[in-house]
Amino acid sequence: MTQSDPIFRLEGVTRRYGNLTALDGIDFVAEDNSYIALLGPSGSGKTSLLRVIAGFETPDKGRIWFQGRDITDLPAHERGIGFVFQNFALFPHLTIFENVAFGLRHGATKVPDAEITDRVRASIDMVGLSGLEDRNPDQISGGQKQRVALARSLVMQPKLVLLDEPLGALDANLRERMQTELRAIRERLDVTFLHVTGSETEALAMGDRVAVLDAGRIIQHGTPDSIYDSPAVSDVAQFLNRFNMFEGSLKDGMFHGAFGAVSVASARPNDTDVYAIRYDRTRIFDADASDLPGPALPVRYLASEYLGSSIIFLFETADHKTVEVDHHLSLGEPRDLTVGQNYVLSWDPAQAIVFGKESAR
Amino acid sequence: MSAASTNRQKTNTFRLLAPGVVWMILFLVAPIMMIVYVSFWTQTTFAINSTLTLDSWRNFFASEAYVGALWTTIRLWLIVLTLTFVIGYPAALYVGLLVKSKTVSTVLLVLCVIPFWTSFLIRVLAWRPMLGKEGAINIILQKVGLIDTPIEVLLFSELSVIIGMTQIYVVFMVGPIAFMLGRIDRNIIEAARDLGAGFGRIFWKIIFPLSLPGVVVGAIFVSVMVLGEFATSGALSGRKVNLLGNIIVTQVGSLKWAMASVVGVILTILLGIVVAGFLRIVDLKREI
Amino acid sequence: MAYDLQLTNVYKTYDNGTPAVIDFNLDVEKGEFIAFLGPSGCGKSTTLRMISGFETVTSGDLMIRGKRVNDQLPEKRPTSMIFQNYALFPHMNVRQNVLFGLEVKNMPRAEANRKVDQILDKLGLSGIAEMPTARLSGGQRQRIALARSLVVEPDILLLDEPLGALDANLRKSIQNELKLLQRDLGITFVFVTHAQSEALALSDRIVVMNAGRIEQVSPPRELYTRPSSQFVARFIGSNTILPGTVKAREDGNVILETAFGILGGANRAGIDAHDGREMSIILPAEAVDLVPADVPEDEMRANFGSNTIPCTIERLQIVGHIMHMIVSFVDGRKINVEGHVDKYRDRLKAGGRAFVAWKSANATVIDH
Amino acid sequence: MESKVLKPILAVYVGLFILFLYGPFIVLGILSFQQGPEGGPQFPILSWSTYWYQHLFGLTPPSRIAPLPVGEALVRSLTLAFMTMVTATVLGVMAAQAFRKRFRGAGVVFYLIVLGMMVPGVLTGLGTSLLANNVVGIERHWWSTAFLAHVVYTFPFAFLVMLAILNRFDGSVEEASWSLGVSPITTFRKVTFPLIFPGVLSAMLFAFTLSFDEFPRTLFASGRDQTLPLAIYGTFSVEIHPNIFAFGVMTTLFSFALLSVYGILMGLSVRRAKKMAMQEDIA
Repeated sequence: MTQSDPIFRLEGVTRRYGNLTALDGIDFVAEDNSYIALLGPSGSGKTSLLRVIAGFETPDKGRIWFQGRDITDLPAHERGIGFVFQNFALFPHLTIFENVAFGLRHGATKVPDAEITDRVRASIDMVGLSGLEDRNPDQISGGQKQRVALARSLVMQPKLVLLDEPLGALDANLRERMQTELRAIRERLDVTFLHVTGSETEALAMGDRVAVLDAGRIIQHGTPDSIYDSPAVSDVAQFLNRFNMFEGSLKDGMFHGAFGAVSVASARPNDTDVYAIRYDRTRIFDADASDLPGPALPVRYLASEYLGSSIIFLFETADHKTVEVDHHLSLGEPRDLTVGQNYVLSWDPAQAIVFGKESAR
Repeated sequence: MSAASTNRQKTNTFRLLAPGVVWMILFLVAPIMMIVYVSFWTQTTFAINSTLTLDSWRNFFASEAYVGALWTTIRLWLIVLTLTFVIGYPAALYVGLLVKSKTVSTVLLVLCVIPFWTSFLIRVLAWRPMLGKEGAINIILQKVGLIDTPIEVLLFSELSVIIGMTQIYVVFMVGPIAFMLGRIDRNIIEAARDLGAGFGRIFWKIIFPLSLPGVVVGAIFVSVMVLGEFATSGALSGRKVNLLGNIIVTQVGSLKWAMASVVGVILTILLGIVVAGFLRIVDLKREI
Repeated sequence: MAYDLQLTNVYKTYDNGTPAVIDFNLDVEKGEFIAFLGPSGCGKSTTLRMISGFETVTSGDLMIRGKRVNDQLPEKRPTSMIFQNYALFPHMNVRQNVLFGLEVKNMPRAEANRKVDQILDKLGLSGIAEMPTARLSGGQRQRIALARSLVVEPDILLLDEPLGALDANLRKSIQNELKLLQRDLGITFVFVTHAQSEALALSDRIVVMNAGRIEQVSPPRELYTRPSSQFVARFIGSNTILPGTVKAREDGNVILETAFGILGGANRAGIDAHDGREMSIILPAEAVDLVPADVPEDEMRANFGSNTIPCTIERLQIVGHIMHMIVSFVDGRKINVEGHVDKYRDRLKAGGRAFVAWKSANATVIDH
Repeated sequence: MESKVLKPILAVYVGLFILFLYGPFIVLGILSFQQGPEGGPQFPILSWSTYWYQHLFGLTPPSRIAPLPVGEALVRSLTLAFMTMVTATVLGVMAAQAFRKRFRGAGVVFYLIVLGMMVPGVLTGLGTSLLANNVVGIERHWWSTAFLAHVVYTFPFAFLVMLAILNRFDGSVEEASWSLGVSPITTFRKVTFPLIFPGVLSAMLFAFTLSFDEFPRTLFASGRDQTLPLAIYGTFSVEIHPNIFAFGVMTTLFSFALLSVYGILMGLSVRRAKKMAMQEDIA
């Protein structure tokens, strides 16, 4: 297999639970040796997709290819795909060592004891848990459990590891550390990680590629930058939680919204007409300011939220829609605002993203 | 789902279930069907043959003693059910909800259950020296000076059967209720207090409704056991109290299989109605 | 003074003698949004439960609207609590849950229903009023809990990790809602959290607790920019702490002699920074600049004075509009720097050399 | 909550309640030390003696009171209880395992199984003996027909215990095992079974004690040879003597022994975990 071959490929994978369609004809190709983040809101089908690839569930329709082989009808234990669970799913009755050794000991191919010991020790060492081999899973912390789960999968030398919200059960500080570590571990091994998450920051931070899943379909697939800077449809922008989105109408190259009419150079095809401007591209001006860079949106200041490295200012438009402005503190001190006072928001129209039914141009 | 794996899963489920299901059909459902069938057989003095007839049924409803036994069974069941609930609920409330320490609550529950590891028959029998004319209760009451002559109605009467059954079966009421009460999230009760509710309201609006599945499960246990009883009434009533169960035992003893079957069918119907009635209140399967 | 809530010399000692809360003092004005923040076991939840009445106060005074409530039962206190698991009544539908508190007060049916409708409408729950609560989502359950508490018009709303049970991408929108709701109602909110981002985003003042004691009470920005202790500096934000000895003072800044040279930071707490005192400079990750090594030295000196430390860029990562930079000093120590991508894009590359630089006013000095 | 008033009242109540449960036992225990052979099964105690215990083991000189026919009955009851325990537990584990996946007709199968504990013993017993007598035409024995009826009775208990255990069992450890290339059968042996073992132990205990003490079904469904409860029942119809009280005390002690074995087996695993956790604290 050459470097550019896909490690796995999904063809029209569909999974239904009763009336609910969890996966709706998913086509997907994943490059070998990469970190793929699968981003989706809860209920988007992301966990179903992972479970179908792992073989815990079978698709109603479609085929799954892994390393050039159709594995759709193969049971989970014959697939050779690793899985890391959100709750870690460590074997509570076995020590850390035996947890990691489990697959080598009881798998289909017999591995000599000496080799098991070597591989398990190497694997435990790689995740930085040497010395804890004899502990039980209930005697280690959440972050350590996460590492054991990872070591247990990686010791089998899989070509693909599926991670189901692996950081979801960890607290915020630990989550950040594990992000860096997961990436570093993967880079050392020739393995593809498919990491499912509901957090857009996590997906953007971790994936070499990000796929956005919504209602059982992949609505965008690309590099983190491309997803963030140019969401393909308004749902992606919505889900990124970083855009003020305005409804309105797009006609003859003009978008009519709460901020007046703006001329639009290009628009992306979408079911509805939506005008989106990122929080950190939206700027605050006095109500009577005249030197605006673009459209003028009159607003009333409600409150601010301090995020440590940035401040979010919350405003309300005339039709009671909340609009957010993000000011990163590395750009200097923000201006002082008075609660209840009126201001005008504006932005450079070139930085806005417009979605519309009338997309041609 | 792809056909191969669907079938694999179905076969698996089938294999796991088949032995148990077959066992229950052959050795539970078939015997009950058999009772229904035999109740229509013809009974001669020492034998029965499979000529179908309604004679045994007619005999049952013609006999005052038999119909009386039906009413006695229903009456005793209602009384014992009520007593086990009234006596058991407060105990369950304490054990399941009010005791804060898990250990104490477990110890109390175990204490309640321990008697069950003594033979049922001996438990019944133990009431005799307790209730008799020269029994412990009469002796104590006389010593204390509450009574002059021993109360005779305590033993070999309907009362002794009721006392005995209540004691034996009350734990089946306490257990499920305490279990349900123990599952109530303490935050829910705190939330209700926080909204200003006093104990009375919390009990009637929160605690009791949430323990209801336990009450129903307990009631089913007690009903099933009391309705099928014959040993307690046999041992403690001095043959004065005849339940449907007692009649079945006597009839089988004198090889009157057809009549025993008629009583069996009536008992089955009675039970069916009672259990179905209780199951309308809760879905047993969901509570487990 | 019209304080909504006052805790004066409050102590809590458990029956087995372990102290849980030690000398807690706090005055809360009406309409404030207060956060108790700290690691687990620091006493923050115990304090909240003392305010609600579910834990007794061992000693000290607990006053609500000027009235001492130490001995008042929780059902009599004008507080209402949002539990972390929401503690909805599982056998009641949404409306019945919200109605419960009014029924307790024996409010006339018509009036109670009107109030319930109002609050359901305000929280966007009208559509699901008749649904059983079991099948609803985390966000909806939380709003029901809010409605149930708010409908009885408490003086103080207490919230125990209100966002803890929600999944990550829901958390942010609920956070906004909560903040705006509190502003709108003007009721005092007190909430407990172990997540600093929640505390920073939501509250007017944060009470940082550690091992039963208050470490610091400050508005979020002040806490972030002016930590009063090493504990707070480590617990809040992503700070680099550089120890040194005081060498000089100028314009409210203190100049320290450190392992990395002569460095300065603002003396915001007004510490008596006499020569030779051991102090530390706190560098918040977003308050420092990362200057590429090719910037002329005089330009750098003009901007940052002597506050520069040479470093190697270990790693650059863009997450959305933020650039995360990990750099290492000569002693191998790695620190975090972050900034808006617009400021850094295409100017830095991993493995290159650069300077960590700051204006003294952007860093803070604290006692060592 | 007015638990300040309610709690003490209920505590006293629970004390009385437990006295109600134990009262007859206490009396029974006292009377088992009645003088023999003249003393009857009632008060007053003529004098204290262990006569009836000796009588039980045939250590007393022969008298008009026949020894309880418990020797062989005990062996039969133990054998029957053991057979029942094994069969019911195996069936229970299998059925509960099947119920972890949703399947059509689950409701019907559930109630079919639960019916076994719902139908009173008289009915199962009667039906089984009718079937044996009049359809199959075989003789009834404690090891055949009674065994079938015992399993019908205890299998639902084992099933419900296992269902409750498996409901709380997190299936992701099994999936983790499969994803490590371990086959479902090995996974059950190495992961599932060790983890549900406490539940299996409880199911076994349930099945054993229920069968050991089973009476109405056995009464109808077993033949000439008596099990222990039947032997006791036999003494009901004739005059009772304190020897049966002594026997009651003995069986209670036996049951405690059984319970203790169970308790020790359960406790061992828990204690091991605790001990390791404690070492952790010290370290």
